[in-house]
Amino acid sequence: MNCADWNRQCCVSIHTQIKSPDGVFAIINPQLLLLFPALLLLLTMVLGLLRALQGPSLQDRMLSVLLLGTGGAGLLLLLSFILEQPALIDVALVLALLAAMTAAALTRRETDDD
Amino acid sequence: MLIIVTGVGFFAAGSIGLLRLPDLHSRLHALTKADNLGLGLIAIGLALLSGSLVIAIKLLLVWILVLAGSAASAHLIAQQALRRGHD
Amino acid sequence: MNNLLIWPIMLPLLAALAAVILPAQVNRIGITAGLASLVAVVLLLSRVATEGPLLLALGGWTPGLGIALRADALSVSLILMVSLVALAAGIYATGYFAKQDDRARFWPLWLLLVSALHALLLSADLFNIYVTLELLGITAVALAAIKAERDAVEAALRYLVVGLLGSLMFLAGVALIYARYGTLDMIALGDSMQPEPAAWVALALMSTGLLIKCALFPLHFWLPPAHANAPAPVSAALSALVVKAAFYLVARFWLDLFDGVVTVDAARLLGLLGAAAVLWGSWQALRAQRLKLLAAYSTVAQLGYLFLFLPLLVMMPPGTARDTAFGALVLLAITHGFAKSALFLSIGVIQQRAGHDRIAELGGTARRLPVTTFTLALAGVALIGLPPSGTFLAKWELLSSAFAAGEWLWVAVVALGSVLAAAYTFRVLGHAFGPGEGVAHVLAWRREELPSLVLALIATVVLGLGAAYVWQFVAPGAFAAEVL
Amino acid sequence: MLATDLIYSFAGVALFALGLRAALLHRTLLGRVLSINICGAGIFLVFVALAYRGHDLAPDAVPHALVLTGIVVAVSATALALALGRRLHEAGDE
Amino acid sequence: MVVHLWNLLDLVLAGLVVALGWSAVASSDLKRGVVLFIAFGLLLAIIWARLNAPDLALAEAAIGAGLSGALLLAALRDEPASVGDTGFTQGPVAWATAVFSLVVAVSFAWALLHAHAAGDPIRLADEVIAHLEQSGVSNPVTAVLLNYRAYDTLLELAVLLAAVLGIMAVGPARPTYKPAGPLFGALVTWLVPLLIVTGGYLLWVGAHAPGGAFQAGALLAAAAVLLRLGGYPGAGLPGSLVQRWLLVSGVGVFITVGLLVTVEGRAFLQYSHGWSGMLILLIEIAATLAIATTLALAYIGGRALSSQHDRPEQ
Repeated sequence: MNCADWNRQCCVSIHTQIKSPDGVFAIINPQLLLLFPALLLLLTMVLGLLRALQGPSLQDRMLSVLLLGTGGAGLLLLLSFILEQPALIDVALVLALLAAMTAAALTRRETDDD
Repeated sequence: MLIIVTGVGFFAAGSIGLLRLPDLHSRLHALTKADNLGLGLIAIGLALLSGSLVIAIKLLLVWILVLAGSAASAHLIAQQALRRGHD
Repeated sequence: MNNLLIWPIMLPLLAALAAVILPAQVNRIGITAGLASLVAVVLLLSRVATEGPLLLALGGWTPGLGIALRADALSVSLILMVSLVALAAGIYATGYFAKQDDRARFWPLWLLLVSALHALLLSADLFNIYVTLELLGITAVALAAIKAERDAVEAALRYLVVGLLGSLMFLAGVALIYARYGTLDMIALGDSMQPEPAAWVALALMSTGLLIKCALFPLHFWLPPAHANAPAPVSAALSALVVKAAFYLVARFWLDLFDGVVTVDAARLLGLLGAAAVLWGSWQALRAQRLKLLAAYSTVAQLGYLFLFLPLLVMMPPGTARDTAFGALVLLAITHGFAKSALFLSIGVIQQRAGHDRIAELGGTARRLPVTTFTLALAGVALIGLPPSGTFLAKWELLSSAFAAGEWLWVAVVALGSVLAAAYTFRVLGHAFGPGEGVAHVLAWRREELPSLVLALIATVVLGLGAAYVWQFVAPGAFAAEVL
Repeated sequence: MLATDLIYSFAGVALFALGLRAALLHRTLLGRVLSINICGAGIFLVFVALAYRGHDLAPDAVPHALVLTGIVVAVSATALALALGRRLHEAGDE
Repeated sequence: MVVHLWNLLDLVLAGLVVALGWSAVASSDLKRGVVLFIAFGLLLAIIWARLNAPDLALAEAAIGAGLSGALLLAALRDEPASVGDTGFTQGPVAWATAVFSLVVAVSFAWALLHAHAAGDPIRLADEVIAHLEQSGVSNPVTAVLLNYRAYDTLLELAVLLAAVLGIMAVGPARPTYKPAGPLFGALVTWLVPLLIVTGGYLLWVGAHAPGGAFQAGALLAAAAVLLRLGGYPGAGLPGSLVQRWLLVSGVGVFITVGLLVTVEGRAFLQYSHGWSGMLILLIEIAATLAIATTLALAYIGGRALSSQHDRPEQ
């Protein structure tokens, strides 16, 4: 697997970034710093989901699912760094591709509609 | 790091907009702009962190896809809302 | 190398693929595959008879990491029943589906169903059993709905939803087993399973899922409409084989895999449900207005008998008495398979000739369709449990075991159930021998009547006279150390 | 500190049970199909939680493979159920 | 502190997934249910990613959130418009099921806790890794799916085949869609090739990184669904004869490979040394095509284009 290489690369770059101010963070795995934004992102997604629960219209709900898709892609990107799993970028890619398809499936009209 | 946090901030703005704005069209507007900007910033931040060209290109690809996808989706949703007489 | 074990699974599966590609040849493909897999099953049976249980580690990996197939006397005798019934029902189907289009839809799914049944009976891996259950469920539902008529589709949908819930409960049990024991291989699990929460709850979940699938009272509600509205050959397979596959798993788990985990009280609960099923199913069969519905309710009742065996077998200490009782259970299951498929196929003949299957309007059938009426009577003999059918011997054994154990309730239920079965059988025959113009065309003999007649003869005569061979094959070593 | 696998296992159990209940209560086909899918997802979650072995150890790949199989089976069953449902509505309209 | 952060993240994710699952099925408003179900699938993909299961995250994103979502959205049109309060069984039955599922949940959780307390059994994780070299691929999940437990996968492909045969047997296809407008047309023209390329990429990397036949097949199917949504009734699928060959190709190639190796005196599906990687790739290519065709036909939902030249009448 190419995971290890990739991991080394990104570790090095993060280390150089973070260590410079005071070195406190070097005690913990530096990638884990990204957990803060990840958690924040997740919380904002929860907020967005409230709209999906509330509605009122189907479009509103769909919109919030769209947000979940975009936010989810962002979260996956962050997780791919935190967990050192480059494949999660592919997941974000697939998510992005299929979000568009879902939106289309929702809105297209069949030939015998109205 | 800072870029990423800013990106998340945009997401937060988008979500709050989704919750608080009065009608569908302004929600559409708020959401697509803010979130895509947020995702872009996260992608850029991570691309800088990764220090790898391949990864950076992939990240940007994800962003562009989401951008195009959500623009189209938002348009479709708006169109359908208009068709159904939703305001 | 025991690669022989894969042939009963792969032959129908390959034939299903061929049937998808060559829709014009489906009848030929289907019958050839049926014969070929019957040959494979007979070969397998003879090897199991001489060498004892066979094991095949698929992919050459040690079971656990890989999946193993296993054939023992119990599974092989059930597989033989499946192949024979499927072949007979398949031959019947070549005439039943008149339109080429219908045949092209029927055969691939039918062959997949046969393959799934064989795969289920041969599997020795819990998750793999889940996959075969789903394959079986989906093909059964698709076949039940194949006529695309409203009632059939509605019944098939309920069948699908209920079946999926059953599979999921089964899968939940599998997850628990993996959580506790770290393997899905039934041979290894047989050794490591202990009476503890994970095993108890897993058994409860898996059994509940399987009880739904074998339509044990009160979870039987989905069965009568699904079985009664399907095309005749499909009804035969659903009633004779598909529910039997789920029962096979219950028996395998309660008597074998979870041997040290089950308690007599839990088994008695299953026995009580079985007793309720015997009475309720027979009563409903007696009240049914349509022949197919009668046959479907009779399936509910007959499955109940099988469950009566469980508490007795769990209670009995290992030994000859228990082996004999186990042999009786297998004999009963197999006889019912032949008798019920014969019943459904002959109902199919009547339905196609008369255009309906209303019991009250069957008058004249005996004169117009003597062979089919004879078949109905033979199937009835086996369902009631009159000699010389296999059922007679099996019930006799059930009664003597119940006497020996002092379980009077079971004795009463068996007696009452047999009386009710006699009542519903004679009710049908009474109408069939009565006067009337129920069947439009006068027919002396039709090729389509043959498969059901053969099946009924197997149930009443062959299994009755040859019961000793079944016992000899199944009973010894049924609970010896080498089983799982 | 809570064990990660337990958190997700219990979430899976909760989903399984609530999906089961909803599948029994829903009267519409689509409602039942949704419920069954949620019920199944609960079991998948239990499996994947079992496979998780912390940050440092590679997870157990067997449950992952089982769940992948399960997902495909679930989508097959869903598609069949929806096709039958459509057929039923058409037949009902006639 | 880091541990607590993880815990927080886990609790939020787990709580959220349960809440979403609950709300997706709690009301008889089916539109709401379907949309929430799609959100549920998305969240599940994130959870799989969090639990170090990227293969599943890919599959969930493609199938769970994507194709199932599209199927359910299409089915929404078939349901009667308003269900109201009649969508749920109520009264004592409702209480009984509530009690039943509570009992199930509590005992299930209790047994899991016991299993957890009994310590980790020696599961198969290490054995999977130990034999990875012999398996012919370096992605452990692919090794399980196409080598150790290949037989499961073979039967699973048969399940897909059975489902699509059932779908095609019960009725005609869904109505087609209106031709795409300019914007949607543009979306289709750039998204379809991208889906196909990504599908091919996932198939290829599946041997050594997350991905594989299922994810690839699902993406190709998504491309077909998109084409159909864009007003192409054939969804880009080939003619009915080729379709049939594609449908059976997955199971067919699988069995052929499995049987061919037995000629050398091996067990069914025991790949020859040194050939495993090749054979697995071969099976995966066939499986991808079969899965894509199956899922696309499942979306079309019946005997589609085939009606003209599909009936070899007597």
